[in-house]
Amino acid sequence: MRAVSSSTSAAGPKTVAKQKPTAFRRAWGKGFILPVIIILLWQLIGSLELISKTVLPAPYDILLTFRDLIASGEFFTHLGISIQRAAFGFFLGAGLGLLLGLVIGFSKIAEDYLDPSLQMLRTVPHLAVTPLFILWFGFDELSKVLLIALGAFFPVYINTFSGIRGVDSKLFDVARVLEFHWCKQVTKLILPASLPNILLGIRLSLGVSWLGLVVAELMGSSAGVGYMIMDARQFSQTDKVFVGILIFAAVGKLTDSLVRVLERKCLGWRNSYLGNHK
Amino acid sequence: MRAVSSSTSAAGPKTVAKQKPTAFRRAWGKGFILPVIIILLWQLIGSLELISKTVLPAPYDILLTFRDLIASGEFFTHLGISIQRAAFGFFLGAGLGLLLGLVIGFSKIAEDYLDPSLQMLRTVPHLAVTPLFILWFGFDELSKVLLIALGAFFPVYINTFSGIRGVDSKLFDVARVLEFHWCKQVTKLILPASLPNILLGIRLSLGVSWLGLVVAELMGSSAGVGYMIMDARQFSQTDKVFVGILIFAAVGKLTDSLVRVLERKCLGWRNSYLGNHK
Amino acid sequence: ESNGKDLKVINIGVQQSLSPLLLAKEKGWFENEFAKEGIQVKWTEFQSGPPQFEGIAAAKLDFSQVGNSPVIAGQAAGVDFKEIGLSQDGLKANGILVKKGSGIHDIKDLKGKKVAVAKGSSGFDFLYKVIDRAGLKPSDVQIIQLQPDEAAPAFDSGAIDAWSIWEPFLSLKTIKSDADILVDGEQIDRYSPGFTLVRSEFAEQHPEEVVRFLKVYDKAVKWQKTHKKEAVDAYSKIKGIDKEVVENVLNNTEPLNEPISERIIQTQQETADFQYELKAINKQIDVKEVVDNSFIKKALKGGDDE
Amino acid sequence: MSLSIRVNEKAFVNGGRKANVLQDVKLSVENGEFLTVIGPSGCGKSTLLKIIAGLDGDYDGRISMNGREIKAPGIQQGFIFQEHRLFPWMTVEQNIAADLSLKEQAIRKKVDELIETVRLKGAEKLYPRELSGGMSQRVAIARALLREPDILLLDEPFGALDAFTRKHLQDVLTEIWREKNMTMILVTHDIDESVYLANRIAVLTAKPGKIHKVIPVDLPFPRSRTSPVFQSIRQRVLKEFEQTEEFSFQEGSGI
Amino acid sequence: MSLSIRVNEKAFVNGGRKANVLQDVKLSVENGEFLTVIGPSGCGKSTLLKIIAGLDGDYDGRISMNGREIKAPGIQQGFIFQEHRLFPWMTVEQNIAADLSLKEQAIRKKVDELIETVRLKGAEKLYPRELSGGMSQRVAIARALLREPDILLLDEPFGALDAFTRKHLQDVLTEIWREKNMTMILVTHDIDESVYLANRIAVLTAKPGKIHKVIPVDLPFPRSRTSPVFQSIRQRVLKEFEQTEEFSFQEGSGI
Ligand SMILES: Nc1ncnc2c1ncn2[C@@H]1O[C@H](COP(=O)(O)OP(=O)(O)OP(=O)(O)O)[C@@H](O)[C@H]1O
Ligand SMILES: Nc1ncnc2c1ncn2[C@@H]1O[C@H](COP(=O)(O)OP(=O)(O)OP(=O)(O)O)[C@@H](O)[C@H]1O
Ligand SMILES: [Mg+2]
Ligand SMILES: [Mg+2]
Repeated sequence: MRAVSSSTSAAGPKTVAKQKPTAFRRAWGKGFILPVIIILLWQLIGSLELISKTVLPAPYDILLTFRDLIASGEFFTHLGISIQRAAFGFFLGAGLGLLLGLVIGFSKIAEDYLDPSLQMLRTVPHLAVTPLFILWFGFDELSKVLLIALGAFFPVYINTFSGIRGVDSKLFDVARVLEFHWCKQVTKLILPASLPNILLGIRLSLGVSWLGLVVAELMGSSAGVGYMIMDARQFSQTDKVFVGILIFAAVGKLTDSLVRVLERKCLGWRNSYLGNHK
Repeated sequence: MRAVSSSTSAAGPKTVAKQKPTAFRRAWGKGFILPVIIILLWQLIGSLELISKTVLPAPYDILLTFRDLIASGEFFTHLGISIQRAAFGFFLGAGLGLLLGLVIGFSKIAEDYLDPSLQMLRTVPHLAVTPLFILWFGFDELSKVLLIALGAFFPVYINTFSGIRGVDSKLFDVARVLEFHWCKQVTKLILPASLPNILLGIRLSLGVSWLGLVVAELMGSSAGVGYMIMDARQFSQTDKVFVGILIFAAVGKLTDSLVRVLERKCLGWRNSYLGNHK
Repeated sequence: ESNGKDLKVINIGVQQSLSPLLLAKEKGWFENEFAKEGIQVKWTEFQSGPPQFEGIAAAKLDFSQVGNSPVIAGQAAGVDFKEIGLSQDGLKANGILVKKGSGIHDIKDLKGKKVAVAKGSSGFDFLYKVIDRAGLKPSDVQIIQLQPDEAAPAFDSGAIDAWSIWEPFLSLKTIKSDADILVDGEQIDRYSPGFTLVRSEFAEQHPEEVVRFLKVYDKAVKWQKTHKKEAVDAYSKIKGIDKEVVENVLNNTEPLNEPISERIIQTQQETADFQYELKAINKQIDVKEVVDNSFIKKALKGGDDE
Repeated sequence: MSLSIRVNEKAFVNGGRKANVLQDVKLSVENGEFLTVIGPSGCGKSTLLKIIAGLDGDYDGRISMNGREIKAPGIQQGFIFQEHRLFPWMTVEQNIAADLSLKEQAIRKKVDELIETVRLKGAEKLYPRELSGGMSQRVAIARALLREPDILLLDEPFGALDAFTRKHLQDVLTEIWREKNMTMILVTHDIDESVYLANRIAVLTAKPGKIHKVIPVDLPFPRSRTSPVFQSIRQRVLKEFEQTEEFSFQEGSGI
Repeated sequence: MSLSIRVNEKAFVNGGRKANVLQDVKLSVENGEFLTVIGPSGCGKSTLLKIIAGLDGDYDGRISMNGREIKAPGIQQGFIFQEHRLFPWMTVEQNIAADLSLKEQAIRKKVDELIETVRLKGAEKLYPRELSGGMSQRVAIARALLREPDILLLDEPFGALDAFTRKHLQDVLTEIWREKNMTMILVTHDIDESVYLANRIAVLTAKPGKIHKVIPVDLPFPRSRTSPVFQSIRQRVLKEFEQTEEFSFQEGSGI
């Protein structure tokens, strides 16, 4: 009997509460299997020297480079600066995205006036607008942070907007009958109801901010993981490029996992599908 | 009385049906106001020569360049090729995203094994992996399309996945009681239920594919809007860069609007908030 | 920010390559020198030439060093700058790489081959010259547009037959992997000069600072020449590349700091005309217009303010 | 001083076809009156309540309260929806308090009292997905009662409750109604309930929903369901109701 | 040959606290029997039905059908959920057909018949958001009936219907039950209904839900609600039910 239990979401919190820690740990283990296989294969290819090292260095070489970078302290400088930039950019962009998403989601009028312009901005390529950013904001941190923010803005904006427009209008009717003040309407109705979508937007935004570093740090910088990658590329230091790529992947995955933990915490009230266990 | 009607979603289809065409047209008009104001201001700045033309050419100059590009036929070559690449990349990436999103959303086991790896891939910067793409796929169309597909994959994947996991488990119970075959479960339950999220993912993916052109067309190409921009930047032909930016914005907005029309068509069954009209 | 007399900050752009500017930056010579005037120095690193012109046009950049092709593009685009010194003649800085055993021994063998090059770079210009010298037409070779870092794997994996590229890639590839230089600038007597640039408005407002800049730069150039070993060490440390490669690169790209000669100007004019012919730039330019040797002459004469 | 309801026409367009749901519904409800509305399923009872509450403005007619037109919903009208409509992210007590703060002493006290009244003691911290159908309905009732509106609109508020809980809450409602002198409009499909609670019973017909009859119930409170007067009124309502349906029942069906 | 139900314990953990919902529920239902379950709101009736249907496997006990354990739901058991649970993106007829294709002649015909039976003619193309509460419930009933399951589990299937529609559908149900020899387990809060339909009535107590009494109803069909035997059984059920609640009512409350 118990075997079936976890496939039944209606099985309720008992199952969830009981299985959470182990299930979580087990899931973690499984997640590593695929990457480990890939890395082993990769090392094999490297060890057999099937591919030139300058093109695809083996994991072990990358590890050595990584160690050197850590030893020289260079690694932490780059990482620190990049995280700072990405964080500022993310908070600025995602914050604005949330705000505008709320305002425009809430008001049809704001949508009519603003949304089309924002949608146009969305597909303006970063690489193409860097000159403008240089013009307006110079080569300082500001322009980098703003460029990252520009990218981080849209996923949160669109997801928040759609989240709000996806809220069951029956609950809005309740809020109208109970005469919710608009700020209660936001905090007690709109935010919780569109939280699943907002968190999704945040996950996408985090990724985009982090990726935005590469372009932002092309713009006259002298430190940062993105800079490190592009600098290493300039000198064909492929192993260093890969260290950079791995840092990107690792930090990206880490932040994403954090948001998902938050998701689990905040969306406990949902009665939704948990996936088939078979 | 009628004044209030459209703010009530519960007012039902009558209102919607009646007001759609005019409301739509009115919304269109409103959307243009902001861009027009910006363009006018911009022209003013340009005409007064407050800013060097190399940095920010005036709209009129851009228009002239645009005309020349159209006249020489160059424009349509670039646009045609780019649209083709973006379209291939989008369909490939979004298609795979949808598929994997469905599979992984459906199965907890697939999630445990695959999702962590995919999340790591998500924050690997395009600019950093282009050398690998060239190595693996050469510098033909294939590697460009794949690079675009890589970007287009994630928004659809994540949104589909979350969409499925957001489906009310009560409806899943119904499907279980009625013993839906798994393919019916996909077509009659999962797809429609997560459609709002999937469409959102598609909108984001379209944007990303389109933006991906810029990096993809850096890679050994000699035509395409992205190429045109980067080429023009190489030669400081800012007006041409701006033509490119405007094309990006316009095509981006256009495709986005198409998806939203689709959204309106497909999600008619939803009883959701339409935004406050006041 | 730097308009008017009260100059607070000068902005120097430095490309991600091995230039004495890097040494001076490392040693803080510019900072020391300009600190006397109460001026701060701000460094900005660039990957390539064009963004530096964007910086100059936006008045966010005062000095920089750029190669021949971007300078022409910048001038054609109407960016307001002056060439105030020759920083490199680039005779051996450009070349065409082929793989060992590729069967390409002569430039004539390039016919029908795939050659990678980054459009708008000095390698682009160089490649056309080589093709011309071989008696071929541009349509006789398959020119593939690739940025250097993308051309590298393509070259390694044999997807392209030849690669028109510059230092440090020439040294990297010849030393680190099995590549030969088919032809370099010296062999066809082709300069690919690099220039020290200043933003025109800055030069008008602060001519003495321009001279001061060139003096400090001169110090760095001389130091590199006289302290070869230390210079190699320093570059190797800053950029984290092999000393052997660095040394080779330095041998091929002797830094200069001298007035721009008629010979160089003539080469530049040829390049500009050629690019116009190719429609890479959309108007004919006179490269002399942006040459201003007055500062470098003052700087090299020395002693007028000390 | 009263609530005046006039709905000349209310229609929905379903798949291109216009369907009249309500027609010529005219009613005047005195302050402090208890009106129950019965009618066949789908005849437009819920729609009527929504119009009265100001939730649906797309109709031809006019609702006014003490002479002032009602255009938008507000706390002076309470509404218990047919489908509970709890906020899924709030616990039972949060749902009852809704926009009000449970940290306020007075609210906290009232919420606790109401939880006691609707017999949900012990379930305060449960989320809607952990509630049974009847429990959800009781939360919705408590939420509406907390605000002590002037008019309370109830859409089958006891539909999911067992006989005893239902009886208990009917009595609670009667008590509150008499104490606070609220105006109540209650939709139900239980004829017993309608007679037990109402001053007047409005019987609606279907397609389109029109007022078939308004039956006064002149009985003192508390009422006994077994008294002959009660039964005779019940029979009358049943007969009127029967006429609204297109079909009839054999004798002794005993509804 | 029968359905055997044994639930030793079923508990939910709510906010860290474990709450026993069902305890020692043992029942054996013969093939073709009609069992109704009554009990106070929140006592665990819906939970019990879900366990029987195989929708909730997290309990201590065993449900078996003709000796084979039921571990997962299937079409041999039909389920009418308390909250309708229609697919919002399907029209009425699509909801009734669900995974089956309306293009198939046989299905189309049966769906049309059922729509007639539950009196939804004209509403075939409506989406759930355009339905009234009672209409939704009737769609859910039709959906379950279409599949002609061996066992039909009904969770307050007529809760939102007016007296006449309810009576009509009760009769429909009885007819189908007798015709197809289905096994039916119906949860209701209407004592009349339970007596009118059942072979046996199971009365549950609350906290935790135990079987208080199983009352046989040995009346021939069709039954008359006004007959004295009917009334006496009704009184008995009422009395047993009363004992399950912690409070009692004065005489003449007349439920
Ligand atoms: N949003 C809507 N769009 C279209 N039609 C609707 C909508 N809401 C209700 N209707 C239609 O209006 C009619 C009346 O619905 P209403 O909910 O008022 O019925 P009701 O009297 O409350 O029935 P019940 O007793 O079953 O709850 C129904 O035929 C229904 O199909
Ligand atoms: N998913 C769940 N998680 C936690 N507790 C639950 C859950 N589902 C039901 N319960 C609890 O189990 C008890 C029984 O619920 P159930 O829905 O079976 O009651 P019921 O007898 O059907 O009541 P009603 O007549 O009101 O529908 C309730 O106290 C409820 O709080
Ligand atoms: Mg209703
Ligand atoms: Mg129940």
